[in-house]
Amino acid sequence: MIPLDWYLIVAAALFAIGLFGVLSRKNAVAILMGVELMLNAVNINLLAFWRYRAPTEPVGMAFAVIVFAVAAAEVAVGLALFIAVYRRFNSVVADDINLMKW
Amino acid sequence: MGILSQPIGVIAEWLRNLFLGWGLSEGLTTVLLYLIGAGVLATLVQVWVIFLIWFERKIIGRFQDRLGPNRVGPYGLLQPFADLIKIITKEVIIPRDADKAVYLLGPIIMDAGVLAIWAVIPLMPMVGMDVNVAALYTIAVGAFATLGILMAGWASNNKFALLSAFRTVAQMISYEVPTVLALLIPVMLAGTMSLQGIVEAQHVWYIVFAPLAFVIYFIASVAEVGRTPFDLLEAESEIVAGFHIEYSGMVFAIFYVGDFLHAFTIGALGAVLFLGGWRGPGAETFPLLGLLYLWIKAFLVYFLVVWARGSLPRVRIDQMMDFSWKFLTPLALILLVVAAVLDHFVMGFGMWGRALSHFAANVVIAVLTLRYLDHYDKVRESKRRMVAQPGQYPVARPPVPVETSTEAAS
Amino acid sequence: MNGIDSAMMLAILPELLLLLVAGAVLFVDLMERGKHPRLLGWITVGGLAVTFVASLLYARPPEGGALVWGGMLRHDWLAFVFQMMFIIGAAATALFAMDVENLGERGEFYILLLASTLGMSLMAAAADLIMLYLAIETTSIPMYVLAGFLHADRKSNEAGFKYLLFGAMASAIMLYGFSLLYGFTNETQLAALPTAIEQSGMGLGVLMGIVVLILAGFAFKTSVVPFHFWAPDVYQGAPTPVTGFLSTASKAAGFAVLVRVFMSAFPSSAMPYWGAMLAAISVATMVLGNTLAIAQNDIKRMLAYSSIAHAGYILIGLVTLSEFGITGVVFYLGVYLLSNLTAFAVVAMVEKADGTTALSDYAGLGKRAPWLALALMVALLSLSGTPPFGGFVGKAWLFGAAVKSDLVWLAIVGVLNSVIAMYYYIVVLKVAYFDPPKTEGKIAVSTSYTVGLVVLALAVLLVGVAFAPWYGWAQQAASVLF
Amino acid sequence: MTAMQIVFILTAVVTLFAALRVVTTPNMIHAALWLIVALFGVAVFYLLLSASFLAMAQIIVYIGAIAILMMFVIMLTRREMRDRGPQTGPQWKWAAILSALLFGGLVWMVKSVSLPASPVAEVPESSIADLGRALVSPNGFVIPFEVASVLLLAALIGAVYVAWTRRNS
Repeated sequence: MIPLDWYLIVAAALFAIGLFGVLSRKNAVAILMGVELMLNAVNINLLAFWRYRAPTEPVGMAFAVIVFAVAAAEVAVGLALFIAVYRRFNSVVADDINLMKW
Repeated sequence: MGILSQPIGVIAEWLRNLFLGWGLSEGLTTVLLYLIGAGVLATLVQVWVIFLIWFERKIIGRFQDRLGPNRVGPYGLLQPFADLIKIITKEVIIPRDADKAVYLLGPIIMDAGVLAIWAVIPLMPMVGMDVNVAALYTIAVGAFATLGILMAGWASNNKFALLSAFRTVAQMISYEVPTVLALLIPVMLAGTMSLQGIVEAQHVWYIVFAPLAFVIYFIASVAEVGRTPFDLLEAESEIVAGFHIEYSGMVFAIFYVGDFLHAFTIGALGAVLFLGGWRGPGAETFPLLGLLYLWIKAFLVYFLVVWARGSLPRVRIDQMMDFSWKFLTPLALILLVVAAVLDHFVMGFGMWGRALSHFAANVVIAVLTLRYLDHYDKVRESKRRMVAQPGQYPVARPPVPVETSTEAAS
Repeated sequence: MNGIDSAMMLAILPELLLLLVAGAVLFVDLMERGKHPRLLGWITVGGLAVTFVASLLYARPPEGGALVWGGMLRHDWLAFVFQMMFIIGAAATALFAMDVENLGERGEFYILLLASTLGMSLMAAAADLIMLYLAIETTSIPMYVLAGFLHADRKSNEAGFKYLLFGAMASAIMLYGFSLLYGFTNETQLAALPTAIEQSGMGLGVLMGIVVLILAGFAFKTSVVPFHFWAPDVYQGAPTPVTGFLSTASKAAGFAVLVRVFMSAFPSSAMPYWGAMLAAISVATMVLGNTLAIAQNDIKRMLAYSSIAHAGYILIGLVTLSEFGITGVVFYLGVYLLSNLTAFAVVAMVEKADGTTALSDYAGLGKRAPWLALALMVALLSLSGTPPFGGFVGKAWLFGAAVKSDLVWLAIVGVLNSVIAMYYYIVVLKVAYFDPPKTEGKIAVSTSYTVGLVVLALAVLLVGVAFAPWYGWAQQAASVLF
Repeated sequence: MTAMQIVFILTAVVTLFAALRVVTTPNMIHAALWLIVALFGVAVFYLLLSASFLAMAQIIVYIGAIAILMMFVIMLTRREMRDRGPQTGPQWKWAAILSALLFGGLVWMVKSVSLPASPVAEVPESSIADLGRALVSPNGFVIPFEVASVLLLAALIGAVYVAWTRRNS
């Protein structure tokens, strides 16, 4: 059987990679991709805990389902905003979208 | 265990003993058997496409008052083989500025997505992976077909291909919604998402329970495959050849095979969900008979697809979207809710009583829908006349029939 | 499976009514699009008023609170007081948005506003990690759109864009903390977590790691250091009424969960540790907010930094870890909500009349629009903590709580910061009253603004003079946690 | 090492490699395609965890909708086919250090908590039905379930409003 640790460490690695993407990328869509990786890491965590600690109760699964719904809503709104920004700024690169400073 | 009652089981057992005899480990043997099974199934259904191509050309020929292929071999049966040899010998051209890896992966992913559906189709009793989320799985792998087309359209680095890819994605995602909703009705009636379970639950075919759901499933599936009248992805008059404009040779052939196979897969799925799958007299005792039944039923649905292709003109893109979002989706939702509520009350009526009450509900919904459509048409008609009345616009305005999507929305 | 009883329905009465109002707006918007530009706004305001009154009458929580809906929500005074605040904030925002171009006549604006308010209301009541996460996102996601609502305006676009990117990141980090908390303890109920944490044998280090992850999300919602940097840009770029809502109700919602989670979900043995952490954050937030606010020449940006600084003051109340301190937090949030909304209403009015938010353009406001200037004065003096306005009482309580809990140094830092803050508020008033006006002409104040401003400014004064009843509410809310 | 473990390690390697490519590749479309590979790997993890329903949901929601939508937007928000120049900002070194620290911290946290090595129980046959029931039960998750639908509706309205093109503006 696979130890629970393995899942958690893979999830942690995925989360760290996602965070790296969020912090280092310039293109907004790429930043959102990093966020998606982070959310997927969370879901691996949730389901691994569900499977190993309380597989008879649906709590972990329900949590994961809610995360799915939220992720979908976030992406929909995010991409819509990016399209609106692209219309005005002709770019979705975070550095270009900087009218306001200090 | 006779070869007639458990054909696949016998062969698998024989192979297993053979491998174990070679000294392979138990685990590896299981893996090998799965691989062989998948390989055989994938090969057989793809070879089957060769026949489908002949069949479709023949039928379409008849629809158009032609003979169809008739030169090579008896009834032109060898024509697809001739085409096959021709296409294999052609060069695979990759455009200079194409994204090579993505360009070549596109058709493969599309074809794989279609093939993957076959993994869960119950070909006969006790055969096919009995997955407890099979119905959902068929939708999930459908996503790969979309992805393959999007990849092909983008990687070709061609305007028309990209436009077609955009259209495809819009179309496929839109029509996925009514497909899922229609598919949920058999799932709900059977109380399981396993396709084998759905077939086993169909003592009365679900087309009796839910004829409208079958119609919606059929229309939405045809749109998902991108067959006429929904073949906007390769509308020759608008975007040349669509997403596969740059493809040639064997790489193009993969698209071609994927397309035909997808249409037949729709037939097989429709047969499983609504026409009782392998069910038929004697199928339980002789599973091979079940395969035959399934094949006949799948063919029937496939014939409908070809029929639609032969007789309907292509719809406009806004009509296509409106049809899905403003008609099929709401109707499928209503059907689902009605079926759920009704089933709660008629559970105890016995097999046929339950089936007939559902059928009656479907008839009522169908009549109401048709009356509503009639009324809707009249309202539209009266609006059109109002617009065209002289005096409404000061200058002589040509009485163009106002028929845009915005009007349909109001 | 059990049924639903009336207590369960009454517990979510405000949410149900909010949903109903949103439905009404959606329906009327579809039917009457563009015919009556202010109709939708008045429907929202009226609906919120009904929600407010109905909730006050029927949805009062039972003594000690009750866990409802399978442990998803807590129906108690803490939730209730915050819910009333959010409804007031949303109603004021709707009033002030009504006349703003491309905003007030849009049904989508009110629907999103109400959806966000619904999320806040659930945030205050959430008693389960799943519900909490969902409520936070239900607040944030409509807010991203609201911040970027004016798509013809580049600044608004930018505000929505930045808010979304930072928000998505912060909430993902927080969610990771939630997932670990759930996994290590096998428990999602906030109230059951302290015991579960102790039973799980989780070390203090691990717990603090989780606290840091969770704090990322909460710090983002309350805009405290180090997750404050989105605030100035978003506050400046977002449509002014939205900024008002964002800086008050949204922040109050963040504090509602911050207070509830930290006080009830973590074992008391960990309190001193996160207390020290929050104290440091509080000081950093106050100092940074106030010093940077001085340098601003755009009033929305200045108010943004001032709002960061206020988050710092409010944290002091939480750091005291006492009932007295939490009472101060609730009370101060109420006062801050009223004062800041008033300030942003004036900003919105001036922006509508003159098309500018630059500080120098406020010159001569006292002559051009004496009533507006008066409202601005009330708001800013209250924010700076001058008697007899509400802000003074709130600050007094917060700093008093700190002294009482032997955190004299924190109280001194707070007072010093208030003095710094006094400077930039006074500068605005000086510009408004003593500088000669750049342009002539009075500023016309529309009905909705008059209604809103009069109510809010009177409330700010009232809370400062007759504070006992409001203080009683705040105390009742705080007592839930002890 | 059992067959399951081999599958796990293979999936983990593929998923993490794909995730790394997502955040490093300069070509945005390739990043989206790698994202799909990574998301698919996550779906395989769900299967290993016997959460087959969520594995399917993962493919439908993430790959079928989210990733494809992202590819759409990447294609819409550009004028050239290929991205030129590096796609990571100058702060990438700090980001890498921070992420590595975070990873170290998380691993330490996981290692220092005693966790069961094997599942405490088997997944019941009816787990999908149980989930379905829990999502609509008043004593289960009906409130989150309904609020999620409100959120999705609000997001839909907001997204349509923001992204809509008005011809006369």
